[in-house]
Order: sequence, then structure tokens, then C-alpha cells
Amino acid sequence: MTRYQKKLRMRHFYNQAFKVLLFLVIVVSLLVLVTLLFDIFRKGYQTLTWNFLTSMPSGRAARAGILPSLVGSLVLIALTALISIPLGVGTAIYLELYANRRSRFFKLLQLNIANLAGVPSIVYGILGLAIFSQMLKLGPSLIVGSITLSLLILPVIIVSSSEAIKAVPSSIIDGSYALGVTRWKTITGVILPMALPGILTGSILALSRAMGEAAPLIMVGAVGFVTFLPDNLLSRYSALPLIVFNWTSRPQEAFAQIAASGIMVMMIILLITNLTAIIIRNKTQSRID
Amino acid sequence: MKKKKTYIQESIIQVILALFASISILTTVGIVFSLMFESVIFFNEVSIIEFFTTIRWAPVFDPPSFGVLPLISGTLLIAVLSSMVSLPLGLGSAIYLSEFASSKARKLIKPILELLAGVPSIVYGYFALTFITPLLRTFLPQTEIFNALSASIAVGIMTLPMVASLSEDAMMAVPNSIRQGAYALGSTQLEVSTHVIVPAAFSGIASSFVLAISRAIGETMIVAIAAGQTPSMALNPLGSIQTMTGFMVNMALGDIQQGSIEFKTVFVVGMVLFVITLIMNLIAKKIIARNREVYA
Amino acid sequence: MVKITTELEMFEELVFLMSEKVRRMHTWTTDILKTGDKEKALSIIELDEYVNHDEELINRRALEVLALLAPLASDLRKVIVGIKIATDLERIGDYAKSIARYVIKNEPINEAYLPYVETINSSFLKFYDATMDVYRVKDVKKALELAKLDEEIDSTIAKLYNHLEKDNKDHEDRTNVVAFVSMLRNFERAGDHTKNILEHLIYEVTNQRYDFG
Amino acid sequence: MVKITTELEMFEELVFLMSEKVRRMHTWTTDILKTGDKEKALSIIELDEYVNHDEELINRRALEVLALLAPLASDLRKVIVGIKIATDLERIGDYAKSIARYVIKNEPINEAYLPYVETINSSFLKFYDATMDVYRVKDVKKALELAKLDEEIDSTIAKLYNHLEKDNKDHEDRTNVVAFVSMLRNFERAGDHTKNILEHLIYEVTNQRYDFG
Amino acid sequence: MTIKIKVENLNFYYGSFQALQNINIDIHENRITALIGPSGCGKSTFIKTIDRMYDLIEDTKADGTIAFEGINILDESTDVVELRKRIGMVFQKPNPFPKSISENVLYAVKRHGDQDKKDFPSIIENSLRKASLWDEVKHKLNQSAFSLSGGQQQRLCIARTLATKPDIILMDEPTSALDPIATSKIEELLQELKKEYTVIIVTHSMQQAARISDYTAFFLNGELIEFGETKEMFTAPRDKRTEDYITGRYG
Amino acid sequence: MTIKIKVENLNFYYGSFQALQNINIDIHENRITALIGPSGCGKSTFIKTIDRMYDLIEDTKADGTIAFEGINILDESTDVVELRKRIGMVFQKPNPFPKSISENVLYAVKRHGDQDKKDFPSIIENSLRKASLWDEVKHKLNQSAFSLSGGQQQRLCIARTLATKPDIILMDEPTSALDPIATSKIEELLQELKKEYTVIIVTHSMQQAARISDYTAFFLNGELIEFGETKEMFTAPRDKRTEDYITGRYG
Ligand SMILES: Nc1ncnc2c1ncn2[C@@H]1O[C@H](COP(=O)(O)OP(=O)(O)OP(=O)(O)O)[C@@H](O)[C@H]1O
Ligand SMILES: Nc1ncnc2c1ncn2[C@@H]1O[C@H](COP(=O)(O)OP(=O)(O)OP(=O)(O)O)[C@@H](O)[C@H]1O
Ligand SMILES: [Mg+2]
Ligand SMILES: [Mg+2]
Ligand SMILES: O=P([O-])([O-])[O-]
Repeated sequence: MTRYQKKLRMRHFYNQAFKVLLFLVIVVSLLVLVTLLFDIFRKGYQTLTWNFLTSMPSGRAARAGILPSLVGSLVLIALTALISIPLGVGTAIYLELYANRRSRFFKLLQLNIANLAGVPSIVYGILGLAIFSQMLKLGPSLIVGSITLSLLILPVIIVSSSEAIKAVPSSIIDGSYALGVTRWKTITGVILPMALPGILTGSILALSRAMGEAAPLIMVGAVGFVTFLPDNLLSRYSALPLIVFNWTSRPQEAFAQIAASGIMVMMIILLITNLTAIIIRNKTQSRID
Repeated sequence: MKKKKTYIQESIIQVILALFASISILTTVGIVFSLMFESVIFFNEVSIIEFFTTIRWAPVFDPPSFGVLPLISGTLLIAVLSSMVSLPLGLGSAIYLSEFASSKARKLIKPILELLAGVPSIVYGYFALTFITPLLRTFLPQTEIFNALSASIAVGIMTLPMVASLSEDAMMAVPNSIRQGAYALGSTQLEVSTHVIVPAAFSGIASSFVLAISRAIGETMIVAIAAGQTPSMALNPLGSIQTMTGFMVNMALGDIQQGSIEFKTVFVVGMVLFVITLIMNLIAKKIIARNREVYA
Repeated sequence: MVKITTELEMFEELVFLMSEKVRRMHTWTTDILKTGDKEKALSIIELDEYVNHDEELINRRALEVLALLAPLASDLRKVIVGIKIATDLERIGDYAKSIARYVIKNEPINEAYLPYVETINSSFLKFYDATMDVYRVKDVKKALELAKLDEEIDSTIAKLYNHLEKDNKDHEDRTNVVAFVSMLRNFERAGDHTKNILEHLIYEVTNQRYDFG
Repeated sequence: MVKITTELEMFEELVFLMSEKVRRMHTWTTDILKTGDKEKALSIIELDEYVNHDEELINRRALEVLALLAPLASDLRKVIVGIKIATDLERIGDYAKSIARYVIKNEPINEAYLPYVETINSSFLKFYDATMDVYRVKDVKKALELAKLDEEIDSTIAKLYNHLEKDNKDHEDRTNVVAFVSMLRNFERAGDHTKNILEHLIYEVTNQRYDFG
Repeated sequence: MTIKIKVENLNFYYGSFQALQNINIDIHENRITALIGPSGCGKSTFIKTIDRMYDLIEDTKADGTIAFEGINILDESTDVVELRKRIGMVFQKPNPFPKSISENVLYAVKRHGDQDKKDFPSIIENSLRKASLWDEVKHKLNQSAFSLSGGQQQRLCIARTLATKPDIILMDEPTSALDPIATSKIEELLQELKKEYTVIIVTHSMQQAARISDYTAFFLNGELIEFGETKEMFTAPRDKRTEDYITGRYG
Repeated sequence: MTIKIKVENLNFYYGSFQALQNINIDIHENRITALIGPSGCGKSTFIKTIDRMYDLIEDTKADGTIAFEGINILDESTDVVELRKRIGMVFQKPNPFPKSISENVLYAVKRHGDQDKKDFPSIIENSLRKASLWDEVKHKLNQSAFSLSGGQQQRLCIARTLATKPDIILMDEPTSALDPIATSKIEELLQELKKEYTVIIVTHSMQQAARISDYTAFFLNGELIEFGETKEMFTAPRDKRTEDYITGRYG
């Protein structure tokens, strides 16, 4: 056998070995997810009852429910969406379609957004605490929570919307301009419709991230244990991750169990939103080639 | 056609959008301002040299001690240990997905990885405390209830999908034509992956690594739940530690007085965290920028 | 319709227009040989200018078609054959001109030879017309049959040569033999070139050279 | 080098090869007219086959070049001119064949006419060679000057015709006049077609038709 | 022959790089003018000056005059929105909007708002007919434009340009992304279009310029080397550089 | 003339769609064989069967034989890694690796490990020379391949294929992404290459097939309609469909 042929055999062997190894890696990664889900389900499914969903929290695990946190989270996210999506999409449109790419402002904006995306969420909590909660004296209110979360996810929405807008082929945009259509009409006529799926996916993913955030809310003074429902923007409130954190921090096993139930509620909501996002993306990916 | 019409609507829209865009700049200004404001006051009371050189962190003790190094070392421990989980597994998954998996397998696995990425950190924290730690203790009985290793594994698992997905994006972005070119010269999949695709996607992969580490540094809830509250320089994975983020959450949970020195420590630690992650992000950006021209 | 189809049709039409002018020249030849009508002879010579111009036009159009449309296969042969036929037509026209020149320089021909010349010319015209017809309809089978018409011309000319030779030997005739024989050659050559046209047509359609010999 | 350059060079080389064969045919004509050597006459006739074949080859190559390389501008003219020159060369070859046929059918020509024929032929060869030379070097200026060489041929032929006419009138000569005159026409025509080659060359280089008349 | 556009002393700059140098050219009405030349010679740039598409590229500058209907296209005061309505453009790659076929045709019409709503059906039909596409799509006007083949998409882009009633149609290598058969369909269509419109077409393919155009302009390094009737250009170019280029001896 | 590859009764399927139907063709050694035909007729598919690139596409199947050096390329047991070393392929778009010029040339040589390390410099030079690129790049062998122009990149891709010492080079529309000048450089190069290699080239352009190839195969709807000498095919095609296609009367 020549050297070449020997080497050829080894190359085929290494290739097979590597393939098996990588497959194992994937299996391990997936196994973790399965374990995680299974573990939580195992711990939490018994206490996940209708009562649990519709009751106030309580010092006794058996009676405790998550209603204020569930409602709090939903309201919080709705408000966050209202603030962050228009701001984020607007900024993305400005960046991609209006700003002069050579201007200082544009470069500053880009750098700024890239950096904001990497700022730990807890730091946003500090921002909320210092500026909105204390300086503006809004306290640990619903509005402060949603502003904080909005600012937290704003860079994500801007970046994903920018990507979605960038993904609109410039040939199509030029096509519209070349027909004598103004910029704004081009934006509403072709760019936004084409970028919409991408913007939606990005926004949903960002919002679901906000939904799971606990640290910044803790920083702005939100607590898990709240026994009333929010009724205005300045109300105090709770949120799902907060109550879960509260329960995990307690030493009793029973609280660990209802924490698992709380996680299940949160995960079901997230699963639904994430799946929606993934489906939107897969649908549109196959359409525009 | 002779005279340019003035398109008023167009101009108004442009101004409004520019205003929207400035919000994000105001956010940064707000962050820096709030961090600086309290920090400056803090350093008026505590020497900056003491802060960065002494190795005891006990701000609420009497007398308080403000050596931030134990928090930093705890943070780094988490970052290093978690990278050992997330980087190899993440990259491996990425290579598998982009180079080896059939399109069917990829279609199945990718969304699952994405779901993994969507799991909130609090859930990982819970998982670390109630599953990983007990598991570790069956193998390593000396493991403390709150320990760095368990938190690191959870942080690693949490950042794995990010590494996998960003690296895979980078590898998928290598034009298929280059891949085909390599196969057409008689290469095996392994050679195509290691000699062509990974080098070509290097910048994307590297920046995903840096971002993963940065995420680990800024991660809060997992460490707050599972890593303990003991500032320590011991670098013992099995022992309880405290990270910067862990400290901040802890303080926020307590009933601290605005204006008190404890209150200010939160801002100072926040400042340190902010600076570290900022530097990491800038590094990631540099790596990308340096290799950006490749396919131009 | 594909552009080249129309272009080629227009191109061939030029060839037909040219062929009609050439025909006109030849219809007058017997006449002027009989009457010695120098006016008419001059108008033949004049017509030759147009014919030459037509050839040039065909060449130019052919070049344009080749350059602009880069024809292939049968389209290409059509163009090349067009050029070649135009060359032959130009020559055929030249022969009429040559006859006209003879008329201008010489007396009307000897009555005795007139019937020959008339037969020759009518044979030629028959052959010529038939040739342009088969060219139009691209009928190879008919083309192969036509060549025998050329023999009619040649055999009549041969008879006339014999007659002439005899007369010459007998010193019967006052005709300038050299000039007359040279003139007669024109009929023969015109027939030959018409035969060339048939060969070109066969080539165009079949992509095969055919030689009537 | 660009492919079309080599292809066109090879294509022109075919034309030159053909022109050499044609020249060979014509170098023998005076000889056989003098000696009546029928063997040699036959070998001229044979050579004509090769010349015809050459023309076919040139046509085929031209078609291939046109189809495969779609030449433009001067390249295109080069090909078309190649085809046209080949047609003329084939004709010029034909005239030699025609003279050979005369030799086979007739006695050697009258001694008295021989010097004329020799002069005619050497004038022709000079003209022919000069023409192929300017074609090779594409020298339009020289080409314009050359045409006067053709006049040498024509004037000698005219002298011979006069002599012949006179002899004929005086009944001095036993030559078959008809055949002899027909034969002489071949020299004249060969000169004419050589002149055509010059015209083609001028067209190739200048893209302008030129008519020596 | 009427001159539709008269270009005089046109210079064009990308930043400090001069991409067009002192171009003078007359565009004849109802004729097809082809622009040829090696890559980077400025063909696309030239075409972009005519409908001011270069406005969309930062740091560009044009001087000289492009006279069209009594105005200088290059003037600051020219309303480019209006201008681009009058001078349509078709791009290299078919770029239909991700909308239905009929929406594509109506897209600009609706946004300009200068034609009656009740005429929309006839606008659709006429535009598609003129673009030789009607018969192929009349039964599926509401289907996505992406369901069409590349060649059909390109004709749809032409149709959508025609719907705005332009005078002039600019085309930048409109067939270079198409296969030969789709290409020849577009080439045939061009012969129809020139009856009503003035067409300027950039093409990489000399053969295409030869086949379809009435006038040809040959650019080299930002200069206009030769401009004239196509048949002259390809049978007897005046400039040595043109001859070298078209006979494949350049570069 | 030696026959290098003998294709017999080749059928090819993408899933249930049959893209090639009973193809029989002889590829002659040291000749250029061009494949022409309308879009989607199966040209690329055919070329992919020869170096088994279709293995990279899921759910494909080929039957029949492609005889090459005593083996049937289509056999399961054929080592495709080795096969592809012997049969090089050049793609439509230049696809150099994001490495230096010399690394590009050596990439496959290093992987195969059948040539001596000390020969590497000469391998680089020879391959680049054969690809007519040496003079243009000899001073910058360590620069990124992306610093080259499109045409140079394509020649680099040819050079990197030559470095593995193939017998056969397959090219799938290698010039369709290039401008006419870069194209003619590649066409000239092909005339050089055929002295040492057997070349099969897919081209969209009949003119190109005419200019460069010795043999031409005309495909239509997955069938091989006509195969023969190029000069015959373009001056006197045997099949009516071929004539219609080459004279632009198809479709
Ligand atoms: N946006 C731009 N910025 C800077 N230079 C440019 C830009 N666009 C084109 N150029 C330069 O201007 C010159 C002319 O470019 P243009 O696109 O007009 O060429 P072209 O003739 O259309 O070439 P092609 O045939 O490749 O499309 C080139 O040198 C090019 O590099
Ligand atoms: N991966 C694939 N899956 C399914 N069908 C395919 C695939 N690739 C090609 N085909 C189909 O096979 C047929 C032949 O395609 P192929 O790419 O060989 O054509 P082609 O002649 O190369 O066309 P083109 O000139 O457009 O490159 C087409 O009908 C095409 O739709
Ligand atoms: Mg261009
Ligand atoms: Mg293909
Ligand atoms: O020049 P001719 O055709 O008469 O021989």
C-alpha cells in the first residue's frame, strides 16, 4: 500500500470517528434539555392546579398561588411591548434607511447599540433604580418595571429589526425608488411588509426574554410576594420569575415544589411564544429565497 | 418635474425617527450617569486603592471592608468553569449541525437548541440548586449546598445554545460554494470542517466565545440562587462563592437605605461589572471587524 | 417571429430584386444584336450599374447580418449562399453588358446567325427563370433536373460555332470573327454562372457541394 | 494569442496554398500551347481538381470560422474576402484548365502568335504574383498601383487579336479561329479575376468597395 | 430623428474617483441604445446618472448637462420622484416585489395616485400585454410574483415600469441573470417596446448589443470612445480601441 | 482518439424526478467537450454524476455506468475522495478558500499527502503557471485569495485543481460570473489545458461552446439530443431540435 493510500484510509477513519464524537455532543446537549424539563415536570406537576393559578401567594406552600405574578407578568410584558417595539423598529428604520452612514451620529448609534446589547441585565436594573425609581420618584411601580425591561430589550429589537430590514434585498428597494416612489412610501410599501416576519420574530424572542428576567426587576424593587393585582401604572406588582425566586430561596421542600409548578407555568408561556416565533421564521424563510 | 416638490410628510417622519434613535443613546448616558454618580460619592469615602487591592469583601459588617477582588475572582471562576462546558459543546454542536447533520436532523435539532436558549436563567438556577447540586453531592460529597461548580454548569448549559447558534450562523455564512470547492478537491467532511469552514468562520466563532464569557460574567439569577453568598478568593469550585451580580441582587433584596454606604456599593460593583463586560464586547466587535473583509 | 427569420427573408429579397434587373438586361440582348440599337445597348450598360450596386448592397447586408446576428447552421449557409449568388448574378449581368458593348462597337450580326442567337437566349432565359424559381422554393430535386437546360444553350452555341467555322473557312462571311466569338462566349458563361446558382442552392439546403461539372 | 488571430492566419494560409496551385497551372500554359504536350495538359486538368477541392476547403473553413468564432469588423471581412478570393482563384484555375483542353483538342498554335502568348502569360504571372504578394502584406497603396499590370495583358491580347483578324482576312492562317479566340479569352479573364482579388483586398483593409472598372 | 436626451460634458465622481469623463451623447427617440465596454468602464454609472439613482449612493457628484424635456436632469431642483416616474429602470436581476402579480404592476401607480382606480384592471392588462406577459399570467394575477420563472419575473418588472407611463426605459444588464431562451424572449420584447419607448440598455454581451440595438456606445475607463449606429460599429468601427474590444483583442 | 470516460445508459433521479434519461456519451481524451442546452435540461446534473458531487445532495440516485479507468464511477464502492482527486471541478462562481493564494493551491495537496513537502514551492509555481496566473501573482503568493479579481480567482480555482494532478477537469459555467475580458482569458487558458487534460465544460452560451470546444453535447429535458464534433454541430446539426436551439428558434 502506498503512503497515499495509507493516508487515505486514516483520513476516512478520522472522519468517521469525528462524526460519532460530534453526534455524542449533540446528544448530550439535548439530553440536558430533556433532563431539565423532566426534572421540573417531575417536581412540579402535582401542585400545578387551577387553584394554584387563581390564588394569591401565601406563607404556607399548600395554599400558595401565583395569580398576582401571572397577571403581573402579562401586564408587564404588554406594556414593555408597547414601549419597546415602536422605539426599536423606529430606530432600526432610522439606522438602516435614513441615517447618513458616514455621519458621527450614525457611528455613535451603532457602537452604542452594540454595546448596550452586551450590558448585563442587572445593570439595567441599576438604571431603573437610580433614574426612574428614585430620581423620578416612581418607586417600585409597574411602569418603572416595564420601562426598565423595555430599555433592556430595546437593543435586541433594534438589532433584529435592523437585520430584518437589511435582509430586504436592496435590489427590491432600488426597484421601488426607480419607479419614483418616495422613501416613506417605499418603507411602508415594500420594506416593512418584507421585514415584518423578521421584526416579529425578533420582538417576540426579546419579549420572552424580558418575561424571564428577574434581576433587573429585583433591582428596581419589585418583589415576588404580592397579594393584590396591579390596577394602575403606579401599582406595585409581582412577576413570575420573582415569585419563583422567592420560593426557591425558601428552605422548605414544599416551596421548591411549587417553585417547579411556577416554572412550568412560565415555561408553557415561553414555549408558546418561542414556538410562535420559530414558526413565523420558518414559514417566511422558505418563502423568500 | 421642474421644481422639486417639498415633501413635508417625509421630513416630519425623519425627525421623529431620529428622536426614537436617540433614546438608545440616552439609555447609555443614563446607565453611565447613574453608575458614576454614586460611585464618585463612594470613592470619596473609600479609597480606590483599597477597593481594588484588599481581599476582603464585607460592606455590611462593622467595620466594613471593601476589597472587591473576592467578587471578581468568584465571577471569573464562574466564567472559566462555564466556558469549559459551553465552548466545546457549543462549537461541537455547531459543527455537527452545519457540516454533518442531514437537513432533516438540522431542522429538528436547531429549534430544540433555540428552546434551550429561551429558558429563563431563573429556571437554570432552580435546576442547578435542585438537580445539579444533589447530583454532584452524590459523586463529590464534599460539595457544599451552594457551590460555584453547579452554578457554572448551569451557566454553561445556558450559554451553550448561544455559542452553538452564533457559531453555526458563522459557519453557515461560509458560502456553500467554498464547501463544495473543498469536497470537489477530494476532502473528507472532517477536513472540510476543520481546515476550511472553521478557519473561514473563525471570527464569528471567536466572537461567540467572547460573548458567551461576557454573558457568564453578567449572569445573575443562577449564581444568586446556586453559587452562595460567600465572597471568597479560594477559587474552590465545590465551595460557596459570591459574584458581583450575586452581591448586587443580594443587596437589592435586603432593605437598604438610599444613600447608605451599602447602597453605594451596589453601584460601584455595578460599575466594575459594566466596565468588564464593555471591554469584552469591544473585543468581540474587534474580532468580527478584523475578519469582516474576508468575503467582501 | 425570431428576428433572424425576418432578416434573412429581407436579405433574400434583395437577391431576388437583383436577379430581376439582371434578367431584364438579358431579355434585350437578342433584340439589340438583331437591330444594332445602340440606345438600347447603352441602357443595358446603364442597368449594369444598378446591378453592381445591388451586389454591393447584398454584400453589405450579408456582412451586417453576419456581424449582428451571428447566424449558424442553415441560416449561415443562407447568407453565404446569398453572397455567392449575388457574385454570379453580377457576372451574368456583366455578360449582358459585354454583349451590349459588342453591339455598340459592331454592326448588327449576320442574319444567318440570328436564329441561333435567338434560340440560345431563349434557352438561357428559360434556364435562368427556372433557376431563380427553384431558389425561391428551395427545391433541390427540381434543381438537379434543371441542369440539362444549360445543355440546350451549349449545344446551340456549338452548332453556331460549327456554322461559323464553316463560313470562316469558306470565307463566306465578313463578320469580325474574333469579336463575334468573344461575344458568343458571354451566352455560354451566363449559362455556366446560372448553373453555379443551382449548385449554391443545393449546398444551402443540403450542406453538400454538388458539381454539375 | 487570441484564438481568432491564429485561426484567421491558418485560414489565409489555405488561400495562399490554393493560389500556389493555381499559379503552377498557369506557368505551364505557354509551354503546352507551344509544344502541344497533351500529357502536361492533362496534368493541368488534374491539378484543377485539387484547386476545386481547395476552394471547397476554404469555404468549409470559412463557414466554421463564421459559425464558431463569430468574427466581427475586419476579422469578418477577412473571412468573407477569403471566400471571394477563393472563388476568383478557382476561376483563374479554370482558365488554365480551359487552355489545357484547347491544347488537347487542337494543334500547337501558330508560331507567329507564340511571342504574343508568351508575353501575355508572363505579364499575367507577374500581375498574379504581385497581387498575391500585396494580399499577403495587405498593402492597399501597392494594390492601387498594380492594376496597370492588367493593362499589359489586355494590350498584348488586343495586338494579337489585330494580327489574327488581319491574318483571317488575308486567309493566311489555318487556325480554327473560333476555338483560338475562345482560348485567348481565358488569359484575359484570368487577368480580370486577378484584378478582382485586388479589389477584395482593398475592401478587406479599407471596408470600401473599389472598382478598377 | 428626434433626440430624446442630450448628454453634454457629463462628469461623474464617486468621492474623489472620477468614474465618467466628459461624456457627450445623443439618445434618439424610439431607438435602442446599447452601452458596452469592459467591466468597470462606467456603463452602470452612466445609466444611474440618467434617472438620478446615484442620489442613493453617498458622496457622489455629477456635473455637465443631461437635457431632457427642457430641464437638466442633474439640477438640484429636479424632482427626482417625478423624474424616475418618467424614466423607468429595469435591473440586472429580476426584482419583483413580494406581492401578487397584479399588485406588482399597480405598486407605483397606486403610490403616485395619478390614475383612476377604476382603470386599474386595464392598466394591469395593458402593461402586461406590452411586456408580452399577459397570456402567460392572465389566469393567475393574484399569485405571488415569485411563482414566475426568472424570465417572466423580468418581464413583470418591465410591465411594472410601463404601468407608470414612462418615456424612457433604462435597463442595466437585464438578461445577464437569465438563460438564453428567456433572454431571447426579452430581446424580442425590446423590439416591440422601441415602437413606443426610448430604450437604453447596458449589456455585457457585445453579441446582444449587436443583435438588438440601433445605436451603440462603447465606454472605456470612464470615457466614451465611440458612439454610432450599431451596424457600423460592428462592421466598421472607427476607433482602433473599439475594434480591438469587439474582436476580442482587448486586455 | 482515446476515450477517457464512457457513459452508458445513465439515468439520474432527484427523489422521484428523473433529471437524466438514458445518456450515452464518450468523452475523448485531451479534448474539450461542451455541454449545452436550455436551463434545467440537466447539464449540471450530468457533470455532478461524473465526480459524484451528487452525493452531497440528499435523496439522489444514479444508475447506468460511467466507466473511468476500469471502474464504474457510480458504484457504491468507489472512493469518492480519491475519485474527486482525479476528476477536478471548477464552479460557476469563483470559490477560493479564505486563505492565501499559495495555501489555496496547496490545500488539497496537503490533505492528500501524496506529494513531497519540499516540492510544494514548485507545485505552487507549476499549477499557477498552467493556470496562466503565475505572472500576475508571483509577487503576492501570501496575500489573501480574495484580493484577486473575479477572473484571477477563477484561474486560482483552476490552479488549485491542477495541483492535485487530475486527469479530467469538469467546469460548470466557469465564466458566467465573469466579464468578457476575464472570460476570454479563461477561454484561452482552456486551449492550453486541453493539451494535458480532458475537459468537460457546461456553458450557457452556445457561442462559447462554439469557440472553445472540440465536441458538443446538446441536452434537452434530461435527454442527450445530439453529440458530435463542435464544428459539425454548429454548421450542420443532424437533429432538428439542435438546429432550432442553436439558431435561436427554440421555445
Ligand atoms: N458605489 C461606488 N463607490 C465607488 N466607486 C464605484 C462605485 N460604483 C462603481 N464604482 C467605480 O466606478 C467605476 C465604474 O463602475 P460601473 O459600475 O459604472 O462600471 P460598469 O461599466 O457598469 O461595470 P460592470 O460591467 O462590471 O457592471 C468602477 O471603477 C467602479 O469601481
Ligand atoms: N437538488 C435538486 N433537487 C431536485 N431537483 C433538482 C435539483 N437540482 C436540479 N434539479 C432539477 O433537475 C433538472 C436539471 O437540473 P440541472 O441543474 O442539471 O440543469 P442545468 O441544465 O444545469 O440548468 P442551468 O442551465 O439552469 O444550470 C431541473 O429540472 C432541475 O429543476
Ligand atoms: Mg454595471
Ligand atoms: Mg447548471
Ligand atoms: O469570369 P467568368 O465567370 O466569365 O469566367
